[in-house]
Amino acid sequence: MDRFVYLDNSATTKVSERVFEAMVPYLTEHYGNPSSIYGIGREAHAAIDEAREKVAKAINAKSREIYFTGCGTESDNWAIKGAARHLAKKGKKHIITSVFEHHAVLHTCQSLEKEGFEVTYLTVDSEGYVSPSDVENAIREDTALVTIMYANNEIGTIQPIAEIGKICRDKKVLFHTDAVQAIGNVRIDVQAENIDMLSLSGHKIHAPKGVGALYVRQGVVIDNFMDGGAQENNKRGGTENLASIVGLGAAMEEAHNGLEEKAAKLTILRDKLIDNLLKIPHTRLNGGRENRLCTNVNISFEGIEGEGLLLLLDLNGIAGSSGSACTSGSLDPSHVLLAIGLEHGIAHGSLRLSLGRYNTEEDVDYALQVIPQVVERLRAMSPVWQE
Amino acid sequence: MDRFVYLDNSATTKVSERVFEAMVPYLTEHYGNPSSIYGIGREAHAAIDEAREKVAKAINAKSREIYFTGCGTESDNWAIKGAARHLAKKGKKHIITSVFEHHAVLHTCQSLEKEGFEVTYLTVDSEGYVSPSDVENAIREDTALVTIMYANNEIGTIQPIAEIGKICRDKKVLFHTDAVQAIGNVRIDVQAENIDMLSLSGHKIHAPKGVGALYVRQGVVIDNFMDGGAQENNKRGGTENLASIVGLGAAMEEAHNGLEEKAAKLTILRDKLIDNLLKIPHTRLNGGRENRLCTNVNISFEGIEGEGLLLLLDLNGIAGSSGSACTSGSLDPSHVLLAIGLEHGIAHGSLRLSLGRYNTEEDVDYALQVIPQVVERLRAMSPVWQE
Amino acid sequence: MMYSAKVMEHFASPHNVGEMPDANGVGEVGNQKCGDIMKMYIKVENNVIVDVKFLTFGCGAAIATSSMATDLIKGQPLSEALKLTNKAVVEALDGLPAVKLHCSVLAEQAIKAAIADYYRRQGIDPTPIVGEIEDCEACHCH
Amino acid sequence: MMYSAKVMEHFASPHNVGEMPDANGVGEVGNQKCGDIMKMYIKVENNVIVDVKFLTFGCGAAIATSSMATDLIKGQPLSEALKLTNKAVVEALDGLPAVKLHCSVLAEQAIKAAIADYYRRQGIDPTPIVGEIEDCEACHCH
Ligand SMILES: Cc1ncc(COP(=O)(O)O)c(C=O)c1O
Ligand SMILES: Cc1ncc(COP(=O)(O)O)c(C=O)c1O
Ligand code: FES
Ligand code: FES
Repeated sequence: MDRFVYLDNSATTKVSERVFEAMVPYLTEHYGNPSSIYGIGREAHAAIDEAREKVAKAINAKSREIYFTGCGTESDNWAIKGAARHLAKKGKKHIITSVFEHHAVLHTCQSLEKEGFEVTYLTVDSEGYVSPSDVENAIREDTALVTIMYANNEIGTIQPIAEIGKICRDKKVLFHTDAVQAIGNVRIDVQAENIDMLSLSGHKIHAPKGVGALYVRQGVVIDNFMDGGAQENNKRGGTENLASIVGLGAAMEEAHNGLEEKAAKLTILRDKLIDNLLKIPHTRLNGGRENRLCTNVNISFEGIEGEGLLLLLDLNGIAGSSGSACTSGSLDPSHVLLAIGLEHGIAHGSLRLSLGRYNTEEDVDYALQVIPQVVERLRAMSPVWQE
Repeated sequence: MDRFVYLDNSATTKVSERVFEAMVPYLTEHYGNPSSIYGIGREAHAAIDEAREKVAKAINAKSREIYFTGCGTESDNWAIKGAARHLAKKGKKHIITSVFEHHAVLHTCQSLEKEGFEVTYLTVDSEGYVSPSDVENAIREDTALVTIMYANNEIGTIQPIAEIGKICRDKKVLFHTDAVQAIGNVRIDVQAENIDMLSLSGHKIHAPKGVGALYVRQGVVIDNFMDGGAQENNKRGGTENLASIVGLGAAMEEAHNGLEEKAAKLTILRDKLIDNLLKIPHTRLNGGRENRLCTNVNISFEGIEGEGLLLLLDLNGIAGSSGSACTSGSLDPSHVLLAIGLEHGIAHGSLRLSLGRYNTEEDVDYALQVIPQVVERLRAMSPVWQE
Repeated sequence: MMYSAKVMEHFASPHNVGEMPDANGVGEVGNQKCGDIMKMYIKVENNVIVDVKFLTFGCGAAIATSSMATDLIKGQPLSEALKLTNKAVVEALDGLPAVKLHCSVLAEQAIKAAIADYYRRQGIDPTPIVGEIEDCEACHCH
Repeated sequence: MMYSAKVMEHFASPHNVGEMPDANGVGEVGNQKCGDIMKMYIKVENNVIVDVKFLTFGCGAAIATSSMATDLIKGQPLSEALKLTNKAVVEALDGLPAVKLHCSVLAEQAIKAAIADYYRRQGIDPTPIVGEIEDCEACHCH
């Protein structure tokens, strides 16, 4: 393959060189257990403290409010199950979320339903936004938790988090947000936005896969999820994922420092992609344009199916993703695209391109050269396509 | 520090060079999401499959019986909570474990007690072994699960797992074993030993910290622990910890291939340490000598306290650990040492040295030169020591 | 999930793609809700399939199985074409990932539907010859 | 958990370690169950602590605080020594990890116990001067 253009940064990102360099010592010479008392143990502990400090700083939290986890999914599970199970003891057994959350949140809520919790799944509008007044109206006496994602992973819509945070704080209901896609793309301030808990994941911001963090505001008490040793202030057992935590710290610092410039650059690339892809006939943009991640392009092409599209793009050296059910081997296409009102057929033919720090204008130009040809080709062999 | 002798391999191990080399590509160029359809995604997926194969092979399991997790603690939590919560639906709400399990098991059982489960904590004998007949006698109609560790992390005693496995199979009770310390030191065969579930952790066998695996025998159904995406055959959500999983696979292969030679070499070093440390007066070996990990030395020195011992060893370049409460900042010394009948005072003065693949006879000789001096020095300043 | 080299070859350069205005048998199976639709055109002369073309809305496996299936029946007598099973198509493609096996059923069905259409156009009741063509819902939407 | 350089210095080369056969005040506090025991020997002349020695069974912090505390009271009049707080010892050591603060209480108590013993040997009731010495259980075993 001559050319490789990676446009799937919402799926995962390349580990940055600085992150990799930061990690290597902890995968080689500095292998001490952070709980150990001797030199290399203390160094490991100090390295984790430093990473915690960096993560905290990037979201305007305090260092002791940050807990490291094994991934974004664990952060979501812990926040939601931990809060729900804790508050159930006080008779609060109601949770509010939205229909288009990531499966880490949706499936967690569904498993809590089996435990006897009641969950309200708020619908979203056709542009892909949750309405703060819907949240407000759904809050009940026995509501334990509101969990609404910061930005949607498929269509990139940024939710009105500060407004929802305010409502929850006023109504004294805990507010969790899955910010896995927003971190590094949007400047987040957990204090100003009244966020009680926030999930993030390393591999979306150029740290490795398999490390995440949960911010829990000081004073908020939730049940433990992972029982074990005294790590993470007695709140999350398990020997710390040392090298990856150091990597996450470095990645958060990088993301935080370069955020505005990156966002400005990517917004231009994103808009170029959107504007030009929409020139292909019978094509629609999924998700509103206004409050949208600088990284996200999500377009549906009538008459074609997403997996074939991805495979042909791959043959041309372009990596993207799709809301097609065929991609996942499941029957239903993306629950997110269905949630904003797409028909099954058109949802199948959707393409998500997600930009990242390392993309260039040449990448975009190349994609814009390849995609129209590929769409045309698939449409030519489609029984449901007629010009 | 001139000399560094690492004798805390039960706490964590150095990543092996082969493991590190195997990981690097997945922390750099091969960063695809294993769920993605394009080239680097498929490669990542294939790498995980290969690692799964290696882990399975090392314990005589099938590849599809291996699930990757974020650490040994997660494996324990998943196995125990997953089995308990699943079987509770069938009216089975009783669990059998031992008093000297790792906290990942003990605290998990304690949290299940709060959920309404009943837990029997079997005592162990003064040598540090669980009795199979105690297990047999404790099994009831409503017993969901027996969980007994393969080898104890502090005193290295290897439990009669095959016998317990046989009893559980005969009585049709699920059997889980935490084999975090045994893996790589004992040849394990999950089929011959009738093990239904087995936890292991990467960082004890020269893979990095923050990755583990759970073996679940085909046909055994347990609840999910980490709800989310379709990863790990729909049983454990979260983007896979790619590089570390590859590392775990490589480490399992290395451990498996070199097991007997390593064990033979370390047994000699271990015995040299034990025999010579026992020459120090008023000293005892904790845990039986017979069925003992080739890596484990655990000695109590009357009249001294463990943290001071560790700090002085550290000043001499030796890394070890202790059952002292002072080390952990908690009040009670090691629950394991208390479980085998040690008094608080003597439990405080215990030293665990744990050998690993990279230790040499010179390391042992150096330790044997330093430790008696250090013990003498601390005894000289101890108010509870009289010759 | 990984496709065999054969699947990728047929996916990347599918054989017999397109419409056929002068077909004398046309079958369409599947529905867009399920995710895939296959349309098969055949030209039959003296009970032999002298030409075949397809259109597919579906995944890589759907396109590759269409391509392979058309290859396998081209030039065959109808009686032979009716014996084609999805299993044979999958084998000819060096296998398919488990989650994609259902896609191959569609090709078998589309051929049967096209042959049935051909018989119907000839005034022959296809049911005794072709059998019932199961509904897509039954075949893979479970 | 990390000790300051000062703590490590006092731990590695503690001052005033040992027994003192001719002490005229000896105090022992703590118990082995709790994990630490401290024994303090003082020699008092003209109400001044002219010499002091200690023995400690306990962690690095316990040893370092013993060492620092003995340094601080050596040569001091009893009245000054009685004013020594664990806080002052901790400060002199550039701090202690939070989980180790309780260890420093022991040094303060051991000094009080030794001074009380001295008064008792002189036939003076120490309670009005030294106060009650709390039980170890109360001071840090919570
Ligand atoms: C016996 C045993 N079980 C479980 C664990 C937990 O493993 P991890 O630290 O990977 O969570 C350990 C080590 O810490 C252990 O020794
Ligand atoms: C919005 C959102 N939440 C949660 C996750 C899960 O994160 P992880 O894969 O680290 O478990 C992802 C990505 O996979 C995501 O996009
Ligand atoms: S056509 Fe949808 S999975 Fe094959
Ligand atoms: S003496 Fe035990 S913690 Fe200090």
